[in-house]
Amino acid sequence: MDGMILSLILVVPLAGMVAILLLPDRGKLPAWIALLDSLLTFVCTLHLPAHFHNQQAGFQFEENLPWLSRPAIHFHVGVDGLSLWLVVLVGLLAPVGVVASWRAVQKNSKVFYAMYLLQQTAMVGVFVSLDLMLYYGFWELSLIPIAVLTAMFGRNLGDGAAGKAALRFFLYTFLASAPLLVALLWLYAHTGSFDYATLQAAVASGTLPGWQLGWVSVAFLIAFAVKVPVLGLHGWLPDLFSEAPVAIAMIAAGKLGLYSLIRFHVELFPALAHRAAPWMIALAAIGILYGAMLALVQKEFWKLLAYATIGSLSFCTLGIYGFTAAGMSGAVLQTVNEGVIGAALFLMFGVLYESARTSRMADFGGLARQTPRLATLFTIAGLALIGLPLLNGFVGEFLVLSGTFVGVSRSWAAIAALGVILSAAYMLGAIQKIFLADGGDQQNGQAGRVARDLTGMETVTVAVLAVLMLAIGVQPTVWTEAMESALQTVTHSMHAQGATPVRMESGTVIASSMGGRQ
Amino acid sequence: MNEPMLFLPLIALFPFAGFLLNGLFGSRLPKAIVSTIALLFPLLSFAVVARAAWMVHGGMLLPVAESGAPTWIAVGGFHVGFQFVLDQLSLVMLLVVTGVGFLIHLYSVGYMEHEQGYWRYFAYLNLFLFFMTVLVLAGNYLLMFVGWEGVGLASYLLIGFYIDRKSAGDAGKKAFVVNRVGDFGFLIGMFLLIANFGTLNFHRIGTQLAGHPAISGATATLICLCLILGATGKSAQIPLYIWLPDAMEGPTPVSALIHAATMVTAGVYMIARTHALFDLSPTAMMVVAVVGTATAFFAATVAMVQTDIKRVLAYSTISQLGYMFLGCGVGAYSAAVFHLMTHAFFKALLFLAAGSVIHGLSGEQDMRRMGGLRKAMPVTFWTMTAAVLAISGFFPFAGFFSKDAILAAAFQHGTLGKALWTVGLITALLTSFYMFRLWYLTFLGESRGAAHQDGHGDGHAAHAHESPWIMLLPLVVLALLSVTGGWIGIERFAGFLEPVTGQAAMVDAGHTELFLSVLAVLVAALGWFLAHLFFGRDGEAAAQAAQSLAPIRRLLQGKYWIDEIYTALIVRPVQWLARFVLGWLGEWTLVRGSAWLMSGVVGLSGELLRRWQSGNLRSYAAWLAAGAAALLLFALAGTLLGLNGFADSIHWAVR
Amino acid sequence: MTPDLFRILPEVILTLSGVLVMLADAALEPRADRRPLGWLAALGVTVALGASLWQGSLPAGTAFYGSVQTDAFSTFFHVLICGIVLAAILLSIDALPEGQHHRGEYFALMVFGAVGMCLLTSAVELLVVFIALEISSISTYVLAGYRKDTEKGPESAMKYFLLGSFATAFLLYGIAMIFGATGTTQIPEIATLLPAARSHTLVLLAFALMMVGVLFKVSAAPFHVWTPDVYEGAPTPVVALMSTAPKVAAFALLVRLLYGAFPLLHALWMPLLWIVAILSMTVGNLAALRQQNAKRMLAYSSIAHAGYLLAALAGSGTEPIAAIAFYTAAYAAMNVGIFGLMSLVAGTSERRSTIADYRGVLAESPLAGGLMLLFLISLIGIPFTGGFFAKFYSFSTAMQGGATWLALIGLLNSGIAAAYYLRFAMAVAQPKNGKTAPVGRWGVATVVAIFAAGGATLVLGIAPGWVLHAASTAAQSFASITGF
Amino acid sequence: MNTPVPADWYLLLSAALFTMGVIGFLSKRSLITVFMSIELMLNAVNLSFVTFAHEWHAVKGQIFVFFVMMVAAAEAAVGLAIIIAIFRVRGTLTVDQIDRMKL
Repeated sequence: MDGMILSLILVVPLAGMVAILLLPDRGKLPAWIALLDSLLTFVCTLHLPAHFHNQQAGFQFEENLPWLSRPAIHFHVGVDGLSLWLVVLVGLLAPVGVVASWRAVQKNSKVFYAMYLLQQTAMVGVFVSLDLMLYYGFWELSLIPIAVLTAMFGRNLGDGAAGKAALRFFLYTFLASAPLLVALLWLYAHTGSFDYATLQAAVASGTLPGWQLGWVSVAFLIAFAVKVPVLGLHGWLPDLFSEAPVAIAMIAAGKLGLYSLIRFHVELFPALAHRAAPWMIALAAIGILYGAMLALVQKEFWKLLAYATIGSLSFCTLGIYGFTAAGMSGAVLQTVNEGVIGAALFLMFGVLYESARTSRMADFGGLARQTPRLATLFTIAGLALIGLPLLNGFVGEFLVLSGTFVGVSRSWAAIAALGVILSAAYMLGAIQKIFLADGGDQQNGQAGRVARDLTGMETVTVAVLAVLMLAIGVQPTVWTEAMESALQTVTHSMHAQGATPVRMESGTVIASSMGGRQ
Repeated sequence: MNEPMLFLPLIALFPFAGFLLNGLFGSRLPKAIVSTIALLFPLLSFAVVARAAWMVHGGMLLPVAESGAPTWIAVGGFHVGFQFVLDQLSLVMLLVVTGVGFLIHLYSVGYMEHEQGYWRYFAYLNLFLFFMTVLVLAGNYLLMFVGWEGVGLASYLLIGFYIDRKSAGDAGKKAFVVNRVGDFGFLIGMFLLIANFGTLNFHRIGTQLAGHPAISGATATLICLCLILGATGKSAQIPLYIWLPDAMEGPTPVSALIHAATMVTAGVYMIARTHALFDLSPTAMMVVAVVGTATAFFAATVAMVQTDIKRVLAYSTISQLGYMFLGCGVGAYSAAVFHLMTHAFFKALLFLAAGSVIHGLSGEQDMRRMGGLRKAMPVTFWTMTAAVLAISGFFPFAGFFSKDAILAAAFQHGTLGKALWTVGLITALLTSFYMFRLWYLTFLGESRGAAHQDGHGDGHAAHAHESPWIMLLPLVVLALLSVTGGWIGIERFAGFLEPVTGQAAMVDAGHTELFLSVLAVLVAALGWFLAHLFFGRDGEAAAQAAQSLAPIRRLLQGKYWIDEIYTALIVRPVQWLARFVLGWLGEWTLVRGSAWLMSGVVGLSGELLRRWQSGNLRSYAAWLAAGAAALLLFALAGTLLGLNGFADSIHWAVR
Repeated sequence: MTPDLFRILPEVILTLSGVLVMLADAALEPRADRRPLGWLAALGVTVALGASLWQGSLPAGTAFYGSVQTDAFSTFFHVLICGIVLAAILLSIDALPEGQHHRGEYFALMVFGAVGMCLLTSAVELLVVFIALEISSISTYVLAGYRKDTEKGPESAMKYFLLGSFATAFLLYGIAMIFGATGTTQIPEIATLLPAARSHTLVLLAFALMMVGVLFKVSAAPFHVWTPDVYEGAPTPVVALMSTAPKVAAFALLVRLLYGAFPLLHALWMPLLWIVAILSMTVGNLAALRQQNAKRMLAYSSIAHAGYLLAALAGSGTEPIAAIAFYTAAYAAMNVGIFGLMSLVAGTSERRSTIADYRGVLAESPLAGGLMLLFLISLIGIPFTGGFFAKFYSFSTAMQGGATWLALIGLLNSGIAAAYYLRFAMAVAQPKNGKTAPVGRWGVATVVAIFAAGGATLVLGIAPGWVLHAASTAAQSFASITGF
Repeated sequence: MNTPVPADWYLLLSAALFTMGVIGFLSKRSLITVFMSIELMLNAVNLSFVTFAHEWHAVKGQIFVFFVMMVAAAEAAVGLAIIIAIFRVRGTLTVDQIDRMKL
């Protein structure tokens, strides 16, 4: 079974898509098929952690079938500690997305759910493929459903804003991945294979010409940085979040880019990643404050969530490019956290938008009485986002910040830590404007927009996510153990580049950092 | 040696269970069940603490460490678990927290009887107890930080309990954000500890420091300053005190529990817990002492002119906390903790009594509309009197012993100590003045209740009714504690805490110590006399004094406009920076602008190329011919001029 | 020795079926429905397809005194061209308006065009090349102007005719020059006699002039100006044919000339093609950005694809030939598909011309909309579609030849291309609004043609193994015969 | 007695004819004249073919001329048909007015 599970996870959503396309588009039929199929995918993904040996280095559940001989492309998939939990995350978010769009999508839901399931395959494909060409295939494929669904099911279709947002999203990523393909071809021209392990060995062996390799790694970096998005390349996020349907927006940002940064930039080009690190750390630390401050002044909650996401994703980039054990595991954990929290917040904002038809926070007010379940679960998710201890956000943030502070640079860590204050300010501000008496419309008699409370299914979904947030917050070792073994190779290989990993426990004072930069 | 288990984790888990039960099912349960749950679990937790105290009394050696779950975070060599440690200091704190906590729960049953969201209130209260016990029992800084932010959350939820009132929501948000500023400092402090000690465990840090302190004074000061920032955030000292007065928006028992007895003392507890580090850096100690004294004096002045009874008590709490900081600052940690304990008793009592007064006057909080409640609410009156006497520092009451211990320790702490002592003494004077002012305005004189509203004679006094026994019982218990709390005496208390807080500088007995305590009592009496003068006999003395000091009065009433200054200096610039610099410059010009520019250029060139198709056949033919000509030139010129790489393959072309 | 006739069997069958269609058309009375003629033509082309497949099994060799050569290379292109013509005929069976009595010639012209194009791919004698080129061109000139009643039809035919013959004159003049320089018009002989050529300026002049003719046919950059107007004026099924089959044949001719006749001038035509490729890509993509008319936009996109194809020539060894072969196959599948769907969706009276008219097609009929999205995505070059693999293969060949910059420019260009393809896809995916017209009826023939094209696009994307194999054997056999 | 005219002269003449044809194509306004200039270019090519055939004493050149003439005839037929079609629809033959399709 182990040898087959990954291709099974890839095939199940496709099978669901085909089933939806064939069956008629009557009432909730496509939605039910999509829900059952996504739950089946989730169950399949759960098989992975059940049979995963944490200590065993390298990839597990590997499958390597030759696909094409001419350009040597193989259907080579495998999972290690790094991608294990991300695959499970995609599996988890699949049904959550379907529930989130249960009421929102009424007309031609057949196309919606077909594309949605295609998106799941593409994302799982990105996380599991070890052949760079296969990876590139899934990477590009994951753009289409997001763009098409935003254009078709976006919010304000009237003035074409949804179409523009979809186009902007697609072009940002597609233009950035053109140099990526050239870099891939260059590597293929010099090594004759797309296989991750051989490429890693070839780069490490130093046989490839130096300055060109530099450009190749820059091409890789930019392509992934756009997808994260790192500060400066984030033009597409606010528009997409305020236009895209909820199920799409919750999976569009973060996960793919961050995983690719670790796997195909830091692990593939250790020396060059080491050189790019100072810039990335600076961008990430500023990104945290940038996102948090902009979120502070937003009037619409979609834009607020967009800038909050930019802030929390910058945490992950900060962790990755610190190359410390704590920092990197923290970054991967934070990616999973951002996925879980983002999904919950998106679902609830979707409910608010769908019933009140407006995303201006001032229009709401005093909903805590009308929608108690929504208020409590929203507060829990909000607190998880701003990193309240015993919830998952805190563990990720603490690891990233402590890793950066101790191992990388104290000034950047301190600046990043300021984000903690701002995030509390904007999230509580949002909670107050929407749920508590914000005095907005209360005073002039017109009650805040009437919003419906969560339906049974939605409450169960968000409650499951909330329990997961608490579980990760209380026992993160279940998750970080697998991640740490996978990142062992990276943090040690970084050792060779002079960034000594932080030895915390031995009590000796380690103020090591990269080149003594404080 | 089979030490009997103390079940430390249960102390925390009981209130958590209460929170879960009330939180999940409270809305559907009748009030009686909700209150039983809410009272049962804190009582159980108090029972465990009492049993532990009894065991310690019976000769059990402390500290005892037990762990809830083995590991919490274990990444890259950094390992931290859910370790619960009980030692003398945390035992004292636990007794206070769970004891006073339970009493306030009891009181709340009466006070919150006819409030909407009854179950929600008790769920949050239990949640608070859970986080406070975790904070006190934590064996390492990270677990303490969990409690630290947890109590911040609970206070946010409870302050904002009245969800219909915008001011409550704002106050809750303000409290949490200001606390978060303090937590930022605490976080940086923790990182410094990890960087320098590799661990956050108190015991391991203690052993590393006891051995040969490898860290320099400067780093120690840096760490302490960060921790102090955290402490000022939580214990409402300058500069992060602004949230406490607004926190009075929450129900009164909340103010009693959180903003008087337990949460605000977390800062003092943390400093006492890391005294080993503070001892290493005299500058940090000096900062603590100065901040404490300044806050004490400042808060006392503002308290003098407050008209809302709860605001007076809030500023009084800030002032008393200033004293505790002064105690820590001069190294008398045990004195500070002693004052913490006694303060918990009489300040909780003050708040609860005020609550009972407000309850009696059905929501009236403005002292100018009170008066003459002495006969209407005798028990509240007598218990409140005990508390007022205790806080002013009259002889047999608890306040005298603990405040006197702190002032004595300060007195001996060199010249700076003497200066702090004098300010402390003046603050003691102000303290007794505003407390007796409150006392007179609330209970004595004739009722000014109705006079303002509709003019008929009887006013509040007539239909002010005494609170039910369930509210009065805690008052009486706390009154007893306020009286007897101090009799333990600082020597025995310091002796008990000695293994944790280290060797306290002993006060040289004999006449200086006696002289100081007599002076303290005289100062308290002077305060009472002034208050009597102004407010005892209502009339012209108070009025004409107010005229002469009008400018100062306005300054104090405006609370030195600190809030406005903060908003102007911090909040407005951040919002302006975010909206304009980042919003316009960052988003619109740089990010969007660059993308728009690029697409514009490409689009424009597209437009030009589109124009190229003029549709006229002859222009097409012209382009075709031009292309052909170019091709010919290229082919011929290329070879003749020998462009790069041309010459080699068709060398004979030149012939 | 296989008789000469077998070497040109497909062309013979096509000619016969064309004549048969003309005769049948004459036999039918004027008002009768011309649809069976279409089926007859389709049958003829299928038989020709089978013949060329069978021809593949014959050993490679020349016929008619070395004027026609059949090898794996020519078979690959024969099959491809017959496939395209078959699809075009099937598409036009349902697409052409009723009651036009002269529809018989339409199918005959298509078959005769096929004869010209097939011959072009196997001709190795410049004379035969010229004749084949003229046969295919003239039939497409007439087809372009087929909708005589509209204003645009005759105008597009006129432009195509005049500019086409103008370019052919240049080609002819080039052939004369090469004949003058080397005394022969046999491609293999030219290669051998080139070093001993009479005068070298004459050779270079000849090469340049011939390139003008061929690049015009391929619609590469400086010679592309005719494409948008002609595609806009011609009926959509004809555009499906015109944008693919002649271009495929022209590329086969280009390969024959470059690798067969002028291998020695490699250092001359390599940079030339670099420039033309970059020019075509950039002009094609940029001009299409602001294009509102759907057919004109796709015309520009075909110019850009010509650029991507030329980029493959930057490679070394036999890789470029295989890459070109594969790219033309994928390109043909995509274009036939998209134009077929546009003719179906626009209906017989072609009432949808601008992109805005295509708004809401996916909502109107999910099948047609979905397939349109598939073809557009393949044109953009999204993985798991033929388009992607074609571009990937073409640019990886260029990279192997060391042309990293060309590949980078090419891929950035396809990034820009994504913008206007997506604009079209977004319009199709938009929900319906007031003016979404009903989609045309799915005839049997159209279903077969479009699903064949769709299937080809997906197969070339997901399992391009066997087509790749066919392309590389074609390249091998071409190289072994011409011996470079 | 009269030495044969050297081959280059013929080539020059054919080149001249060819360029005149091109210029005619570009400058003429009427469709018919444009069409005639194409015929001129084809005949120029015929001339050069004949010259080279004579030069190389290969009959292939002359055969080529026949084919070119045959193709020119076919083109003429089709071209005139198209020109008539345009005239019937647009009523004019001046090239500059036939530009319905632009941009």
